[in-house]
Amino acid sequence: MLANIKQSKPAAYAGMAIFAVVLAVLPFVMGATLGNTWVRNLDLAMLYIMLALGLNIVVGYAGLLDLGYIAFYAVGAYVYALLNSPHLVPMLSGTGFEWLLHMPLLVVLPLAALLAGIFGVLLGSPTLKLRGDYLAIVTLGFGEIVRLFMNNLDRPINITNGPQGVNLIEPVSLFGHKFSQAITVFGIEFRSVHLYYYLFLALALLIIVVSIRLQSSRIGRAWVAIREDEIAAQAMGINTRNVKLLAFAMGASFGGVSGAMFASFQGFVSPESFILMESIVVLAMVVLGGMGHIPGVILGAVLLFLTPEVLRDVVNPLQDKLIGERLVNPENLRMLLFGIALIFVMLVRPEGLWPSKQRKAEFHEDDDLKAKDAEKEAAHG
Amino acid sequence: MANQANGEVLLEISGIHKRFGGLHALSDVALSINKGEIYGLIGPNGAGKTTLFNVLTGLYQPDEGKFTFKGIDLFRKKPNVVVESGIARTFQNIRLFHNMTALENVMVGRHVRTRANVLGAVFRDPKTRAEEAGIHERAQSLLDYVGIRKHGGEFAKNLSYGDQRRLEIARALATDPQLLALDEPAAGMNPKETDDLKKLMEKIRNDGVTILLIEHDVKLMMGLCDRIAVLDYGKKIAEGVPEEVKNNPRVIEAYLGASPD
Amino acid sequence: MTLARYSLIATAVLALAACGKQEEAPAPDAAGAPAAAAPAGDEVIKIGHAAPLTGNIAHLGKDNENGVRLAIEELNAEGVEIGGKKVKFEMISEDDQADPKTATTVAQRFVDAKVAGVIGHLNSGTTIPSSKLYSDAGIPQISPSATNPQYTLQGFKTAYRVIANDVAQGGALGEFAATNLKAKKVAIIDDRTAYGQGLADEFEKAAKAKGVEVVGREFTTNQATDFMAILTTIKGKKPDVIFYGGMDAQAGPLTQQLKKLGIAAKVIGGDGFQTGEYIKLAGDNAEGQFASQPGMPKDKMPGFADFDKKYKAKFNTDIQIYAPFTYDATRLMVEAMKRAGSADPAKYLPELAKTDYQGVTGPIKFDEKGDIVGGQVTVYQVKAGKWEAVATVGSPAAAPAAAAAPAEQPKQ
Amino acid sequence: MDIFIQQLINGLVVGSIYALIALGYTMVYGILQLINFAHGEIVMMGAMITISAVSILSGSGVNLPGPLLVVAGLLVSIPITMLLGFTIERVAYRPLRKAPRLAPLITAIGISIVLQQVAVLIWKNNPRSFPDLLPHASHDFMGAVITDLQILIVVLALVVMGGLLIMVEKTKLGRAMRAVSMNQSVASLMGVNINYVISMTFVIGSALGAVAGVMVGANYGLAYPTMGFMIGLKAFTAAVLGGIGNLAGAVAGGLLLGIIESVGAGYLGPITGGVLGSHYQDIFAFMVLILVLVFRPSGLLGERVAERA
Amino acid sequence: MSEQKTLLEVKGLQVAYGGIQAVKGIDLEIKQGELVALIGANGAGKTTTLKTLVGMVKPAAGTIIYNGEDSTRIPVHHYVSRGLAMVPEGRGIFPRLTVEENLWMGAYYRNDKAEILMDLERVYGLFPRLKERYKQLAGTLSGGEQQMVAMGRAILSRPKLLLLDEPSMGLAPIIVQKIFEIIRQIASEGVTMLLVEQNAKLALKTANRGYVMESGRITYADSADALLANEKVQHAYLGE
Repeated sequence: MLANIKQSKPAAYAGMAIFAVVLAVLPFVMGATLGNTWVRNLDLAMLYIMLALGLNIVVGYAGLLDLGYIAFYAVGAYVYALLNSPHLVPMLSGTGFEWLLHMPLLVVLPLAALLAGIFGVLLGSPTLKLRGDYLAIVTLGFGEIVRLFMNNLDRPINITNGPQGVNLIEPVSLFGHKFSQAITVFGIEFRSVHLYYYLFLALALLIIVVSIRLQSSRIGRAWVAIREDEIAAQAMGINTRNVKLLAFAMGASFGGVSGAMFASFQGFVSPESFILMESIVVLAMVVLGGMGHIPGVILGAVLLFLTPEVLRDVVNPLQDKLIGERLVNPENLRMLLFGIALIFVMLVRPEGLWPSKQRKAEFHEDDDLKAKDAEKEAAHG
Repeated sequence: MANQANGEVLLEISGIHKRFGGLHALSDVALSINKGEIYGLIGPNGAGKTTLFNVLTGLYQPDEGKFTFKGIDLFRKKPNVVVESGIARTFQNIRLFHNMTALENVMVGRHVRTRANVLGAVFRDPKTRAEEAGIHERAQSLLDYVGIRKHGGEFAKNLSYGDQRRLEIARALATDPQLLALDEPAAGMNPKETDDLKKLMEKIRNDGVTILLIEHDVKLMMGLCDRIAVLDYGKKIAEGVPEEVKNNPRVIEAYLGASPD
Repeated sequence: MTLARYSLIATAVLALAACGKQEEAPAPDAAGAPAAAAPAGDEVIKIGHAAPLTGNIAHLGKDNENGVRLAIEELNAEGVEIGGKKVKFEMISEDDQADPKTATTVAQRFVDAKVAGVIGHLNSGTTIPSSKLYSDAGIPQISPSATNPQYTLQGFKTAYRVIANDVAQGGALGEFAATNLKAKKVAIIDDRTAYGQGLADEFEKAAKAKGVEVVGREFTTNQATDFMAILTTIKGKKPDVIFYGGMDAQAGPLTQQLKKLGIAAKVIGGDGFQTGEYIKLAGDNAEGQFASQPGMPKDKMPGFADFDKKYKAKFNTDIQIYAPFTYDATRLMVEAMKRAGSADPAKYLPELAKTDYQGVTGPIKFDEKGDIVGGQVTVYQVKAGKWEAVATVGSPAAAPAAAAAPAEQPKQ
Repeated sequence: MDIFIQQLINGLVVGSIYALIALGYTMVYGILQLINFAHGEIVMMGAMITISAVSILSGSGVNLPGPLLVVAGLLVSIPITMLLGFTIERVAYRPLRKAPRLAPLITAIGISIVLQQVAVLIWKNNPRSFPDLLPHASHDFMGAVITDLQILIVVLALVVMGGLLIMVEKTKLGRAMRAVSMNQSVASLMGVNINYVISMTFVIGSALGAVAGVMVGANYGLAYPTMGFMIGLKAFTAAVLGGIGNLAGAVAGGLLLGIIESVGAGYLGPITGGVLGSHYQDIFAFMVLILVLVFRPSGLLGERVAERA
Repeated sequence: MSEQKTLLEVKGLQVAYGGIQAVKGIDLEIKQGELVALIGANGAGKTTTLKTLVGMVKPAAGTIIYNGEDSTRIPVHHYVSRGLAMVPEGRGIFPRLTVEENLWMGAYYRNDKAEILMDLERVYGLFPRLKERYKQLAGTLSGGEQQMVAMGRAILSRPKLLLLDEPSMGLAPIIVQKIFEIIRQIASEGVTMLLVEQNAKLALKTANRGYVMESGRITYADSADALLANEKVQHAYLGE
């Protein structure tokens, strides 16, 4: 991205500057007009953007359909939670491992990314030979297994605190300031939600930059090559095994970062936050937005996260006014709309709402690709 | 590398067997390809040419036999190792990365000769940038070399059939091969295109790349190859200069068909 | 990636924000259910209520909401003065979907709406994470039904509950099993949810303390319907009593399958299946099984009969479980405001801590953690297809062995 | 020993239900190489519709013996699920037959969500109790207990599966189904209407799903709108275990998975000294799924298909 | 010969895949009772032509008149009931059906069970090998036997016109001989046939008439004997 700025024209600089200002003031505009609930929603949306961008590497770039992606989010969340809450204190005290606790953010975050990445490789390696549906099902299984372990690793030794979850997770502390407290700079009060907003924004931007740079590197090209034609990619000397594992690891590490931030933001994690439906929602963000296309994925994440919040503000009041009774509840409606959207988009616009040129081409190749195949056949028939 | 005598063996296989279930697709195949030559492989449909090709490029693991390239043992090695050793290929049914541009396709071909890792990709250190620039430049010049530079920005699948064939060759050349294996590059081409292709292959050979060629167009093969091997039913039934092969009765029988009487 | 695209995203986000804003326009009442509208002129005090109003325990959430609503409408009708000014109360009710993440969003909405206090949440899993936000904002929170001990162990000054916690409930059940049922061997099953596991752990502790042998500890999930495998294992261990920590949707079929396998042990559990649904799902096999409910038996609650009448008249439906508790929580919160002469959380919070209130559910006093002092637990048994109270056990800490004497609550 | 036999019986009963559902997955997979994610929801619909039909019938004063009432309920639910299966294929899968594999998988998930939510809209999100209409007297079997209903389930499952096997092996439609699953274009050369055969596959699979749904409901005494996912996933695992696309494999896989789960939940705790226990019961299905797919993707009875480059 | 009824008439047939024309406007005519060979190099468009004749590929232009009716655009599964059968390239047997089930698939559209059973016996008469192995899964047969299954299956559809695509491909010479004997026998029973074959000599020795196809066009059309004797054809075929 930075390279792009260098090459771009003054108008572009201006656009960039305006955009930066918009992003900078957004939480205050939101907070003033809609309340801090919406700032909080922005914060959570940012976490989903990171998640979706991570899954985008696996599904969008490398074409590996992962239905258990939320497991890496969980790994990140638990890493942060366990190292920054009183839960492990009794177990670790006196063992010489107390230094594990309360590490600075700049250590914990890479650690969460690393551990999630290692999980990505562990879960990815047995699935390398599988394709399409089978890969989806196996990753789904892995996702559930991770959740079940988090739910049950409270016995015989209490590691995760099982279904009770981990509570009293410390907020992020940066430059000696705890994010749970408001801070006033130049007369502007930055509350907890605002501080988290800027932190998450920074991380999301970082992940965007990393995504873009990976995409336009030899690694990114190798991912796409594998997605397009694994055999041909092999024949180009690409070590498909390593390159796929790298995709799993990178995607997982983004998930890990996002999960760690989720834990600190919520102050509480429990296994019920990492159910299969979350994986499906994140996948839907990637697919509906536009696989492999960063702006599309971001759009998908924002839309799918915020729509239910908007529905919450709309459906119930509307029903109360119109029929005086709540026949349909927003959650029900949200899921119904979500399901219909998945079907509808796949049928009508399978490349997603905001696809890359590339993807658009791919999904509209029915006719001419069939033709090409047939043509080859003809060439040899 | 430049002054090595013609006749130096580049690739050598012997006693290669490959079975699929009950089908004995290759039995006891041996051949050697010399540096700098265009070596042809012909045979009727189903004779095992493509199977042999896949064995030589690592896509299939042979059941038994010997396979060396530049003296390196490549028996049962993975495709990426084979490519790294210097063998590149094209496919009978063109296998391009459809939804990448022509240029990107060729850039993928540079993968095996470049080293940038994730850190390099993310931080874009000078070394990585230089490497990336090199990839770009080399890919452009290869597109130029095969004569499709003006299509560099188009999706591979939108190129014409002939250009797709050329692109596949450019992509293979991007891996810096010493041996370029082409699987029916002229299939589906009209005479003009076939003629251009012939010139391209001669150019590639003159630039020092040895070529292994499968082709149905016997006419093309006779005019182009230095030596030809003929496969039938998974066995090599003849080998030699085109003139010999053409007059070999077993070859005639294999091609024109055994007389029913 | 072009800049144009970035600006497009920005536009999209802003557009969304704008949409949100328009939709939010009828703000105050849009956020919640139609509340008793406060007449203009009076100062309006907002009280938040949060519970799952959708999903599979929506009926319980609705019940909680009704309790708050009833209290507020009565208070408004009675006319309340705080600090010499007439005030009106307004309920903002939010759906937390029983989901921790949604619960924190809801909590933030309450904080934004500057509610004076919150009644909720229903589940422990939502009450605990949201309590942090209330604590940060200094807003008092009274949960009518979250029984996980963790809630009041976090050290938040704003967290209260008007119901006995799982330590009390599990302990009471353990004691009941040992004393009343004279169990020698028990098997314990939980559904691996925060609720089920927490209760089961407390039961196990209490049972062991009473010298009961725990012969088996098995697990299932809150989605399961097949319990044959674990019940078969348990059968081999011949327990007298089987404790189930979980909800009615599992307890019902579990009880049926128990009978199928010819296991004679009694089933005992917590408030998760002390419901009519359990009797329906377990069918004939429900007969004779036990489940507890925090609080006194309804017929022994001092003001219950009256409350029940009002509730039925107003909502034309039966009380599920917790409506009397939300009713009490609302009224005692307002009492604290009255005593403090202010609805400002900072001002009335100290008064809330000093609560000594005689509610429809019984006397309510808080200990230093915010837990109810001497919260009671009643054990019910299914008799002739209906739940009937068979024993009331006091919180072990406050009133050991006060099983038969619910009225003798320590008062100060 | 009696405990072990009891666990085997438990596994057999659950396994028969898995097997019946697994057939639906395996039929569709065999013919389209598509995981019909929505099949679990069909099972749920079958159960819920039957409960509603039965309660409406008995509510309107129809006085039939219990089993007949259940049959009457099935007569309502089976056609509806068949129609659902037909519609799902028509709307969500057929237009995507030539699309990248990801597309139908996602519509399948979408359909599954929609069906579940529609069920929540109709029946609310509470468990419905299945009326007590079928005989369930207990019998002693080598120290273990088995009820009439359990026997009925196993027998009915075997009969239905047998019927399906005969249909697929002996009838013209069955032969056409198998032919289509092997080579669509040649089958159409033989005069087989591919679309018709595929539709029939969904319709038949859905009918089996409805029967299985009623069995689940009757066996456990309840049904609820979100029951489809887990049971569907387990049945899918059973299908994979047996060799997806292989009918006999689905049956074997179902029974085996039922027994693995049952015996595993019963004995894992003691074997591992309490480290692992019945709380990992749900993991068995996933473990089996992963191990089979990774080490023997063709399943127990499926033939290994050499993958060609 | 001219009195014989024209069974198939193809006019100006063009088939295009994407931008490329695989078949560039060909005319073909097959009369009742003929055995016609279509020969040509790989990639000349022979298989595409055959596929178009049974509806598996839709033509870009041209008409196919079969038995006096325009059959250019009907669904694939309707062809067989009109008397058109094809033995596809690579045989296309159903590997996990038994031999007999494969044969029954040939009679899929028919409902005359008694007649089918008679035809089945006739096929077993032609291919005694298949009778020996009727219960075996077809995928376990040798290549030659599979070819027999494919041909037997086609016969069971009682075709008026049988299209054979590369029946000799991948088979050992002795089996090829055998297959061609049977082709001649089927022809002698009055079934009209169009044979696509790489083994030109064999094909022309078997057929009455032949077409030579090159790069999507018909370059020669003559009697089989004439084509066999034609040196240009030989050259075109062998390349020089």
